[in-house]
Amino acid sequence: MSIFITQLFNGLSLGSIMLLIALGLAITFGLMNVINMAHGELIMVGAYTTYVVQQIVSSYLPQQMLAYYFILAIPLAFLISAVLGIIIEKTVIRFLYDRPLDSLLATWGVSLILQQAARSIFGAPNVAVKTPDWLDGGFSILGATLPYKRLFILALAVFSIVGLSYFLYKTAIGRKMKAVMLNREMASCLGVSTKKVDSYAFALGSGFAGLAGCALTVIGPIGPSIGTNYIIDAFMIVILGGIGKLTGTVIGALGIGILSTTIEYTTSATIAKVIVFALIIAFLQWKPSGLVSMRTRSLD
Amino acid sequence: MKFNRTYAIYIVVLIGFLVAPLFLQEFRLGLLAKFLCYAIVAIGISLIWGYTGILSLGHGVFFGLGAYCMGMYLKLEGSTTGLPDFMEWSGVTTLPAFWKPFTNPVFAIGAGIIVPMLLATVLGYFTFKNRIRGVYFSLISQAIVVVVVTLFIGKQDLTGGTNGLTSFYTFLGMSLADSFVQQILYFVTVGVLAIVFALSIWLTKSRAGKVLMAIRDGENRVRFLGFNPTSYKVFVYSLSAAFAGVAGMLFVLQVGIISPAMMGITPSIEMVLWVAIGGRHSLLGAVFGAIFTNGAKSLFSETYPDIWLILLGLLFIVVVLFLPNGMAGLVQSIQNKFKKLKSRKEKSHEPDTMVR
Amino acid sequence: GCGKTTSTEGQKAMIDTSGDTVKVGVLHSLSGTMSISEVSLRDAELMAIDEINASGGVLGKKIEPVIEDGASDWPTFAEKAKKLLQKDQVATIFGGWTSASRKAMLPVVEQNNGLLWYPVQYEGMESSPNIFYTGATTNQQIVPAVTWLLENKGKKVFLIGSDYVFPRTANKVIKSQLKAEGGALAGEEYTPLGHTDYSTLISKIKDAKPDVIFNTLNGDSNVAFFKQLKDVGITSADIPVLSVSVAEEEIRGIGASVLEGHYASWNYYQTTDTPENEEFVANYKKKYGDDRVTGDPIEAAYTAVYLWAKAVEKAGSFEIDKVKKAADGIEFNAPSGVVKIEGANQHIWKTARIGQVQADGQFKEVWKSGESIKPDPYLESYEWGASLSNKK
Amino acid sequence: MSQILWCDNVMVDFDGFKALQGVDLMIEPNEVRFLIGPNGAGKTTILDVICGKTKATSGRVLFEEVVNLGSLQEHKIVQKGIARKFQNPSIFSQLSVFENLELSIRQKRNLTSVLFARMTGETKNHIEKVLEQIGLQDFVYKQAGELSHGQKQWLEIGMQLMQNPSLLLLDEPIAGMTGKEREKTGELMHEISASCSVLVVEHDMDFVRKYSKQVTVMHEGKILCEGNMTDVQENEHVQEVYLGRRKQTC
Amino acid sequence: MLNVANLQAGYDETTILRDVSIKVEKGKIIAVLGRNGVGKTTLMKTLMGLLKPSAGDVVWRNHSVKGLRPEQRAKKGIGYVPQGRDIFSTLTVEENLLLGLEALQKKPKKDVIPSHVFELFPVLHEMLQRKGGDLSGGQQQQLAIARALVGNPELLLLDEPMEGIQPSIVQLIERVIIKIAREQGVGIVLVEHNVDLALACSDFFYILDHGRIVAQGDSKNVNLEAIQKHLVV
Ligand SMILES: Nc1ncnc2c1ncn2[C@@H]1O[C@H](COP(=O)(O)OP(=O)(O)OP(=O)(O)O)[C@@H](O)[C@H]1O
Ligand SMILES: Nc1ncnc2c1ncn2[C@@H]1O[C@H](COP(=O)(O)OP(=O)(O)OP(=O)(O)O)[C@@H](O)[C@H]1O
Ligand SMILES: [Mg+2]
Ligand SMILES: [Mg+2]
Repeated sequence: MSIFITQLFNGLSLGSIMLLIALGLAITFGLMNVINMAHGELIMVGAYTTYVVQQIVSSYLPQQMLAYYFILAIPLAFLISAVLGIIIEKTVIRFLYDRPLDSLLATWGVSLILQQAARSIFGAPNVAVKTPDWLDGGFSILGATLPYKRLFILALAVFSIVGLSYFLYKTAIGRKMKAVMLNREMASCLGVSTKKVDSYAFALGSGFAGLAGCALTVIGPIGPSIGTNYIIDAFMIVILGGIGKLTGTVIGALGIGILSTTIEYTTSATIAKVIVFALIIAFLQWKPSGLVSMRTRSLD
Repeated sequence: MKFNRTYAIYIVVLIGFLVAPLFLQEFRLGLLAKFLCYAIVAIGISLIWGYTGILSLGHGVFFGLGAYCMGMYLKLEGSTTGLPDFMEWSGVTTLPAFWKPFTNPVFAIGAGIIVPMLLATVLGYFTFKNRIRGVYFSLISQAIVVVVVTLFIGKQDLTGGTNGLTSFYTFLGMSLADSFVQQILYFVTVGVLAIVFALSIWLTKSRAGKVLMAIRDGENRVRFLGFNPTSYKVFVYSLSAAFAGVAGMLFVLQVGIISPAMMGITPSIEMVLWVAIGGRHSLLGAVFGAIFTNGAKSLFSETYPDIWLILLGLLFIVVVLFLPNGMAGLVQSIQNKFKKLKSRKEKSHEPDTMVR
Repeated sequence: GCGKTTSTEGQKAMIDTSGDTVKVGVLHSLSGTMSISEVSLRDAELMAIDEINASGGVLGKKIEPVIEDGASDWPTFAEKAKKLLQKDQVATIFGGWTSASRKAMLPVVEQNNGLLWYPVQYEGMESSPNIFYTGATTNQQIVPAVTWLLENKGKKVFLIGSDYVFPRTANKVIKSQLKAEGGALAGEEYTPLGHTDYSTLISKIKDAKPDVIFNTLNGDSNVAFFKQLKDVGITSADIPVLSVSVAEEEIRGIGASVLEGHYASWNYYQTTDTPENEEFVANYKKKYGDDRVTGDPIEAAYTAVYLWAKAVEKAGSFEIDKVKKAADGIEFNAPSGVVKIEGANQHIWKTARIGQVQADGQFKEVWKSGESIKPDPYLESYEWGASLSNKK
Repeated sequence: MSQILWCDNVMVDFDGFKALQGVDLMIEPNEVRFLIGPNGAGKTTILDVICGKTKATSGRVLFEEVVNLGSLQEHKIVQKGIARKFQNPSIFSQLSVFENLELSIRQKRNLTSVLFARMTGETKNHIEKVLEQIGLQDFVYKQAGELSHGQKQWLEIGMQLMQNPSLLLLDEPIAGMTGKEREKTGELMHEISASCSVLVVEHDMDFVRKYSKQVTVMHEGKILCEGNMTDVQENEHVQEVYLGRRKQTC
Repeated sequence: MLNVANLQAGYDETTILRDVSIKVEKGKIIAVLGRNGVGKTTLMKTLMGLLKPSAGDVVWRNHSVKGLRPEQRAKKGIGYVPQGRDIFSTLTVEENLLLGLEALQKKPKKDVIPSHVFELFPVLHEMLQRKGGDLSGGQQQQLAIARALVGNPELLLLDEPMEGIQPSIVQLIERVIIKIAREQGVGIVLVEHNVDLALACSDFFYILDHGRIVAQGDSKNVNLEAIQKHLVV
């Protein structure tokens, strides 16, 4: 029984992590059609931001504050990554909206640069953040321990998804984003300032990447190349869910999470990875445009 | 007359490669040989991406499969006990069945072409039949990479795991260390490159080539002209996979190692970048893209081991941003400028004169 | 006819000794995932080179390091090794971390009859005539660790490792040793490189209820594993973990508080108590900053340079074959104590040490082998090892 | 007599919305049939069904009395000799006008035969001829994407001519064409109807009046009435839902 | 209020429009006629700011808008119905219309689609939740016009607005165009291939040929023969 609960929770937890990782991409890739290979590095930036915040707090502020640096880190991680996102958008992405596949190549270059930069600034070895005590431990039901950290990440994921979907589907600027991505010329003819919208959208996506990075510090490593650990999964989730569809992304993430933990429990991590990816490929053969698709009748 | 000129250029390039050994010291020649292998891959990618509009982020796999086929033969030829060394220390006592035929070089070489082609055909057939296009295809091909690489690493006792296959000493009895043998191999590579190139040129000039371009423009429209895009895409996709396989085989012979790392995401994406930098719409551009990019990579990393990645990244960004059609595109536009200056009557089809 | 031919076995490799300097190659991953660990090795080697140069160099020549980036990519290691030997014509190469990188360089150094000093503990089962192994082989690190565990921590051992060559081979050794020494295998699990979710693996461990965990994970995975192990409330008191790839540097990346109380098996710790070490640590921090730490591979890399220099001095020449001959039996007061080159297999004698992680991220030595252990890469001296070894 | 196309009670349902609710339509060989009706009546949809772009929810479409198009893939249908011009021009914008036409030649479309296809003198002439017909002689090597809207329309018509089909589906062919060109299109239609049947969707009444014999009116997914233009015009219902009061505006 | 002087524009290396000058007064309807490919759409795009003129000037309400981006011009009250509709295909009809509101200088506190467009085009009301791309050709055209109207522009650029629309609605649209011109004083530039229709509802006309204005005059009294020669090939 306990093991069942534990595994179910692990599945959900992994799912929520995947979701956080993929959310930003669901915007930059799903909405803007920018294949942002630097997404992983934006996650890394979020992680390092957390680390820096901790360093500063621990060295300049009284010790009792240290317990709460994380509260400070979350918004900062979002902010820093968002700003970096804007810079990337203004300098690189801006020229590539009509060439989505090229954006993949350019952002690949960006990711190389960011990685090396991190290496030069923080050194090649991993750095550690001391997670605040209030996140240590966990509560147990029926013999299963649910770590607070994972519960926290779960909560963060839920919070983000709710916020984001409101933003996208209920606000004018969400609508504007979608319009610009569909047909920027026409959008501008209607008085939508495409430049602004682009920057907003990309900043938003990058910000969520930063958020993910911050959350990941509590359970994972913080190093120059951590981005590479997450990027592929993130993309898989977005296309599995169906480009441009948040609901799909959510289902996809949770699905993959539970699936892989279950398979891993009965086989091994390696096998699990292989099977999950194979399943994704197979699934896309059957539903070429993902879980939640949006066809139209127009030719291509 | 224009044609003759382009062909003339091809010939000149070929001659250039043939005389290169006279000017390069052994180490550099080795590098060039390696780059030429990459160039073969690049041609294939230019075919599917530049001409047909299929962006594959998984060509590392085909390259790797070809390479492994050759590597397996070399391993068996080299081993005294009939077992590859890595099997011995991972406790395998008898040669696995699927390794056995690789004792035969002809089979190995054949497999090096067929295996990648087969995988591409199967994968392509389903994906294209189900009308999976654009980014979706690209990312699926990436998923394939993950699967294959993870398998190769995981099945260490059969594949050599992360180490991959290395320490080859002889090929068909010739010592691979011998610089003369290495030169022979170099010329073989140039030959293969030439053949692959010629084949591709012919394909793109044929009517089928135009169908491919039409598919790039509007796949569904092609359907309503009565063509079945699937068969064309599968064909060109597996053709480029075969190219990659051949390249892989030559690569192993000259570099002396193949490991899952060579099939991974990174190399696969880099392969695309070579083509992007060279000019995706030009086969010759692709060739030079591969050589240029890897040359730059080696040079940067030799001279600035600490920051070369930044330089490389910048190179990628700059080219993609400012040379959407790569180096070939640059050359093209310069030529056009010249034409403009040269004569104005040549341009009877220039839109400008149409609104006279 | 093309460039100078410098290849094929036996033939004397070209070493550029013209001028008053001699080039040596320093070939580690400065980028990519492995740079996490390898950058410090480069630092250590450069430090040793500087020290030697400061005291007059070798055979009166200053050592001039040629630094290359292996980029965590094995073919690149091969390419760069070739470049160092053929283009720069270095006297020797110091480099590598992963077995894969070593395996990639091996044929190159053998075919060009070059010299490679490989400074990291590894899975054994190898001894190339052109490589000196200054890290521990299995019988100097893993074997004593297992014995110690069985005697002090319990019989049920759970093996976890990253899915690549070192862990799998190491675990093969461990398993046959467990059989021989009356241990029990509670489980064996591998995770892909770069794997970062260990919740499920930890569930499996909980099910298996082992006495100890023998950990051969590497790099990032260690961070995730230990953090998540702690989260579900498994402490070193419940199930101690003994790692063979977690040194002081990795601890900084994981956080001492997470690792406190767990064990590692190395031949050297920053806290190892020798006069040489005090000086070594002091210099290292002086050179690279107070926040830096040393560790076993760092020490092995540092030692490698000195051993090579000594061998050259003894041989009175940079020529590979002479140096190799001369190397046999050379001793050196390394930070880890006296080390000696075993000419037969070109490994070195080392002292095995078990350390426990302290709150400050340093190790407390809890056990050490009496005298230094003779290197035995093929485990021929253990009757249970016979099945493993396959020496040609 | 033997009809070339027979739509038998075709229904199409777009998740809930019934775009076609039982359409029966018969086209005789060599006839030019006009299909008119309000926006959203289902004209384009029925064309989509015929050429396989949309699958009918029920009912069947028989071609030359034997072939059931419902079961065929798009490209097979085309190979049977059904060509279609879409409502808004869709051509290969990266290819030149010439290449666009070259690809449209009626030919064996399987890979091998196309791989080794040669540009014969006869096909060249054919292309020349069509270029004449569509008046794009001066744009032979222009990238199709750079043509104006109307020019694109023409090019697409040309591409259909190249295939010399036995059934030609035209969706608003003269949209965006000026007076003279409309006439040209109209005459062209009758010209080719010598060798094939044409099914035209059009909203321009003057044009319809001028060139139609048989007219079919659709409304809300059904056939409203059929007959020659004059009868149709008089039909109360048609006027109400489609033509509107025919009084002079402004 | 719109004043175009010696405009020259085109696509990168191709010049299409040469020395085009037109005037649009408040509440007047201007018809632009011409064969296919003579530059009508190019003119509209240039007026909207989608193409940068290489010479000449576009003056709107006594201010040159030459340097302004399309969104800025839209905010200044220029509305555009492009040839080929350009509906946001995956957005619902409602979202498409709401986007039309972006053009309004002062945002309404609550996004509401003015009901009068639905009186004009009842279909749209029935199909509010359908994806724009799924609409029929004519429905899309109606949507495009409605979308331009909700932003109640002071200058309306219509590029073949009747294309693919059923006769009854064509008549309707004619009336609407005239109405908004007369009652709300909106200036309208109408590109229309149907000469009779164009002349019927316009006050003044220009004829383009090969990118140049070759004829212009008052729509009410024209001799058709004179202009026909510019319109036939
Ligand atoms: N994929 C779809 N999903 C939902 N509704 C659709 C879809 N395709 C078409 N429709 C609806 O079906 C009806 C018929 O569309 P169709 O394009 O056939 O009309 P039409 O007769 O061509 O009109 P027009 O003359 O304006 O082109 C329209 O109301 C349209 O909204
Ligand atoms: N994107 C483009 N690039 C280059 N040339 C173009 C482009 N679009 C149009 N042209 C050329 O500009 C000329 C005018 O095009 P435009 O679309 O303005 O004609 P038009 O008057 O609108 O014709 P139609 O009545 O068919 O819409 C045409 O000859 C066309 O070939
Ligand atoms: Mg229609
Ligand atoms: Mg136009």
